[in-house]
Amino acid sequence: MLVWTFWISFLGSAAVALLPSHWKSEVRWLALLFAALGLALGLWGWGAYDVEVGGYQLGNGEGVPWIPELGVRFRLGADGFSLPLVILTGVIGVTGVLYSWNIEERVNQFFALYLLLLGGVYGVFLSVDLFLLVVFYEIAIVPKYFLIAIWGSTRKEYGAMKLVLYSFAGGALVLLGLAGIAFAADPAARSFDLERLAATNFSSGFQAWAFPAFFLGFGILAGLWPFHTWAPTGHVAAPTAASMLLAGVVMKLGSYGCLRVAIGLFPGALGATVLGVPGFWRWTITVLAAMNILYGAMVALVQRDFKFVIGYSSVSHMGFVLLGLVTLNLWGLSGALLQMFSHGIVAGLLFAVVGRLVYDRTHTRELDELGGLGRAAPFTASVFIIGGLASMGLPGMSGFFAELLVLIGSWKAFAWVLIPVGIGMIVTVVYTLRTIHLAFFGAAPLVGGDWRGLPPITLPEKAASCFLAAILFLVGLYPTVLLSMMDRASQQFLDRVKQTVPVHLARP
Amino acid sequence: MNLSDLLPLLRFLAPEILLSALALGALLGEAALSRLLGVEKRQNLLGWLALLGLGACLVILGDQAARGETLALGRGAFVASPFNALLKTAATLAVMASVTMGLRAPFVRHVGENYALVLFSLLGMFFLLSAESLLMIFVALELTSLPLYALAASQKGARRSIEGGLKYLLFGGLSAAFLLFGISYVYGMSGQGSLAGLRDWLVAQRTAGGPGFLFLTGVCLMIVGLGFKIAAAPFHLWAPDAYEGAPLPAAAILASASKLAGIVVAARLLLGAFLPVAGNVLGSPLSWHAGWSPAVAALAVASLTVGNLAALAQRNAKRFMAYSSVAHAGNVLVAFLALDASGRPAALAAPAIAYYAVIYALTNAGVFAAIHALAWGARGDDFADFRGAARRAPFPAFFLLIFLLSLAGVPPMAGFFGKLFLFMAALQADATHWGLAWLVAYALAMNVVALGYYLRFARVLWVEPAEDLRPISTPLELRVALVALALLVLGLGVFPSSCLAAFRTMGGVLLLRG
Amino acid sequence: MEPPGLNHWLVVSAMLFCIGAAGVVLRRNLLVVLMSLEIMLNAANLALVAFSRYGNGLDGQIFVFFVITVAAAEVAVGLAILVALYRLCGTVRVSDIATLKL
Amino acid sequence: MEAALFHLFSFLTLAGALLVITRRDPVNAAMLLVLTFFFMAGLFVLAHAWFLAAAQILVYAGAIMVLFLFVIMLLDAKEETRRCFGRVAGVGALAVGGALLAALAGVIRDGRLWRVPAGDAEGTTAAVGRLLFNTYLLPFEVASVLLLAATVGVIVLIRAPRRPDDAPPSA
Repeated sequence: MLVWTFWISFLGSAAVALLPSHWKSEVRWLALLFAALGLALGLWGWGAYDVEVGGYQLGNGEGVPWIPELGVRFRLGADGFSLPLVILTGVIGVTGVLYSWNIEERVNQFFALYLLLLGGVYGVFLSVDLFLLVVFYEIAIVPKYFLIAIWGSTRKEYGAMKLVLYSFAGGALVLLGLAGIAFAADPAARSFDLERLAATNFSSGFQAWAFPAFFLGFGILAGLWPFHTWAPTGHVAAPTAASMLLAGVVMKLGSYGCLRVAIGLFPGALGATVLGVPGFWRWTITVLAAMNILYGAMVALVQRDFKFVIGYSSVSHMGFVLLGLVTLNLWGLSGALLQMFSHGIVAGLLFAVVGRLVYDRTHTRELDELGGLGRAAPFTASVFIIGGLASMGLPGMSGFFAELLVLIGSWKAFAWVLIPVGIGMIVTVVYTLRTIHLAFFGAAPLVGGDWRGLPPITLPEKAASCFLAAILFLVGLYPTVLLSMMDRASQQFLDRVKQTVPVHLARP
Repeated sequence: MNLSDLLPLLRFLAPEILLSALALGALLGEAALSRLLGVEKRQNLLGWLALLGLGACLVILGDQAARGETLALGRGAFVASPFNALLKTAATLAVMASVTMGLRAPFVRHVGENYALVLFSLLGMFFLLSAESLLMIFVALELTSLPLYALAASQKGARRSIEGGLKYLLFGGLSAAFLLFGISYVYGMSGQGSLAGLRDWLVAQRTAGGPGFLFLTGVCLMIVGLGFKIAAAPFHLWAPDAYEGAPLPAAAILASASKLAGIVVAARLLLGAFLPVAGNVLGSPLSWHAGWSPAVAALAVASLTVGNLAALAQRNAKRFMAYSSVAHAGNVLVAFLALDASGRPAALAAPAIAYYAVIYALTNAGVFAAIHALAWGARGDDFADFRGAARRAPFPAFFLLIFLLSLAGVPPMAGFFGKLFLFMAALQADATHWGLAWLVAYALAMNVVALGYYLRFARVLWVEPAEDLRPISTPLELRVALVALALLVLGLGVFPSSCLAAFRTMGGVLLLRG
Repeated sequence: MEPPGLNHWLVVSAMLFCIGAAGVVLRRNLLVVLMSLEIMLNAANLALVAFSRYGNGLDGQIFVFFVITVAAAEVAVGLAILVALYRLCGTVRVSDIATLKL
Repeated sequence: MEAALFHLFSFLTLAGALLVITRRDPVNAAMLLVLTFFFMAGLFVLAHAWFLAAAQILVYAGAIMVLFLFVIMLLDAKEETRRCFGRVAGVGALAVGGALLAALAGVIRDGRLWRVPAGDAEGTTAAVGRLLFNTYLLPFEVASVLLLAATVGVIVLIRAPRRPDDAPPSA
């Protein structure tokens, strides 16, 4: 039943597109309905998933043959890695619709593309066949372009094109790897089934070039430094709901692909000797992830545009995810997974505040011009502060456990990296406080600083904000709600990986 | 030979006979009706009759494909096979789209003659798709091209049409001369006129000291000629002007069915007849082997580069499509190189080429049909004339988007699978050493650029504001054509194996039979 | 003088082909360009006839027969386009035709 | 005798072709073209291609040359101004053509070709006809369609509009 999530989204996309464009409220309600159905199915899946058994569940079993010539099967399912992300997609999907309630122009097209993107994302998370996964990944690219280019702001066409070309370039690398996989194994047993591929022992020569192709291909979408530059410009240019989806979910497509495909299929490459350095790729990725954290935070510190602060903070937070992935221990891996979920919610909330609650009302995002917004818009300020605290990793919020686990994991794996990461975390605190101060509590600017006449926060916006904030607290106070299945999946993953990776890399 | 011997022959030649009859019927109909009916009426009547006839052709071809019988006539001069029937079906569909576009084209003066030319050209393609002898390839290629020269120049009031047609004719003639000169060497040195005979002769020459330099020179000259035909860089110079000048229905044939036939003939010659002298381009240039492969690799790289980069700078929709067509020639040539070190083609190569040629023809027919529908209410066919067209005519603009995304290689449209299969074939060729990874990586990189310019066109339609908000009405028959083509492009994409499996089972993949 | 060998014929044919190609590339007058195309086709004819003479049988000559047909048809269409062009623009020179300037 | 005639006709053919592409006046060029093809017909005779020699003269002198001259008269084509050969394209084309020619000449001096004996194929009308209407019947039919298609193409391109209301829009 879980597999209906993306069918429902695609169906909703078609249904919304066919409604006349002047039936605005019908379009909105219909879009909300389809998004909510997706979330409901995700939550149902969370309840129905048997954590003890683990592995892929709730799918269509062994699937059906799709392109038999190439051994491609239409096989779907979810496990402890993907199920939290499906739920995340549902949450962001619903709240994104709520925050887009004010879209007036070409409403039906907006929600059609929105649901199309949502469906593609669901499809990626639910695919158990690599070919299928890549197809969904590519489907999810083009709607982003139009969402940003039509309804965006601030250099929207540049941002949209940059984002799409980066995604497509990543996709091209993935396709190269995909075409390689087809012929790397025994032709008689040709298959793209992720389970079967994971059990295949690829030759070290093949792993040596397939791993970087896949990791880089997906890593571009995850905002891996120095290929992250699409992220801030794209997020800033996008309309609110699209920023939420992009930062909240689409970047997770990348990290999910890195985990599921690059590391999942070619764990041996992490420990392989390249250019005379043992464990070359693991070192490289660790360094790049640390750069993500540090560089993203530093750049966020000096931004003047409110939305760019959040954009770079996303880059910084994705560093934790990538860092956690390559620790190859239970703490790091679970932490990375929890961080994916947590950052999805946090980024969604922050972009919603900046894009919808602030920019759409004040028509400026310059921090210098915003000061003093806190008194005029207390709800906005409190929501942002909640999101900001979660982003800093304050105990009691979802980010705390996630980053803590990643830190423990990296301490076990490579302690030295904690130095730049620690600096990055301190800078995170500084830029978050700076932003809160400048935007909400600073002295009112001399020009146009009177925010008293702002339009009030509407009900859909309040509902969505409270929903997201509640999830932050829920996961922060009771992380087991997700961690149990994440731990189980990570444990199974590590048990398998340990057989192919040198022991010293994969300590329990 | 008496009559009862001829009847089975007629069954295999039925599509060709029907087409000739249709063409003659169009000419006679024009002669009979020209005094009775006005231009528009004749255009409609004869056009619908032509469509009806082409529909009947589709039925016959479907029957041929289903029966699964094969016939070879006159030393490979004509080979009817289920595989060829499928290729002819695709060409017929593309030409039907063009005829549908032409039903209301305002500049047509000689209605019956115009339709007759279209049908003659399709007849040439039929023979071309069935030809497995050098002579028949040459004659059928000319029968395909000559009517297209005339059609491209047929908008006599427009200077760019005549100039485009002239350029097409001059380059086409040059292409024919190169092809023929190459053929004369190839035929002269081997004494073989049929493709199968050539292949066997070449295999025999392996132990007898090789085919000789003159033969290889002939092969290279033929590649030049074929390069002109499929508009591979650097022999693509005619394409932008011919596409831009030609009336949209004629340009649609140039870009779809004619290209399909060219690709198939090139595949038959290179991967069929000349396979034993392929050489290879595996790994670094130092390890390459002489043969036609390095030459084709140069064409592929040049086409990918020139086509994709030049398309970025275009401002006219038809010129843009011409460069896109150059780029796609580069894509398809990648699979021509899918040969392993011993010169055996990858199992996926021929099905991938055929699949790509078919879906490319259908997609391009769709693109031109959609542009035609949009150009209906626009001043011209520059990008600027299509600004905000999605608001004026959402129906064709939506389908244009679908077709453009298919060309860009976005799933679930067939273009994605077409490109993927081509590149997979190239990697399959030397799967242990990844000898063609360099070419595939380059092609993939260029396809990232391609998405950029297809989206640029889509942006003009969907993102930019419209200056003129009057809606453009799209005639019903054009809507039907767009929907049908889009369903094919989507259907062949979502179920690629239907087509792929058909190509695979229909006869050991490549292509020679006689 | 010893009788000519196959290579004599082929040299003549190749030179003819090159002359024709040079004409196509270098001449401005479109009529002459068309004539040069004819020369190129006839170069191939000469090679085919020569091969036919030197052991390949009559099939080469059949080929030439078809080439002559095709060449005639091509010239007819080419000249027709030239006439149409002349009617519209009053010129048959490459330099006056925008799209033919490479 | 045969050798002398071969060299004579070859020389005349090549000279004629060279003159065709260098004459400024298209009328001269057309006449020279016919002459070239006449000499080529002579070569065909030397190659025992009797039928083709006749066809060459009939088609080229009888049809194509008349067509050319007719069009030249119709168009009132003037002499063209001398082209400056300094253009990059021209030089490039000459270089490529020269290289092609040199390569071919080098190859054709290849001894293997010297030793090919002359065959006994006699291109009489009867022999060519028999082949044409048996083995090559289908291409022959296709060629007939080709001629028809060319005729129709020419009609579409140059026939004037039939009625005033059919007149093409001015460009």
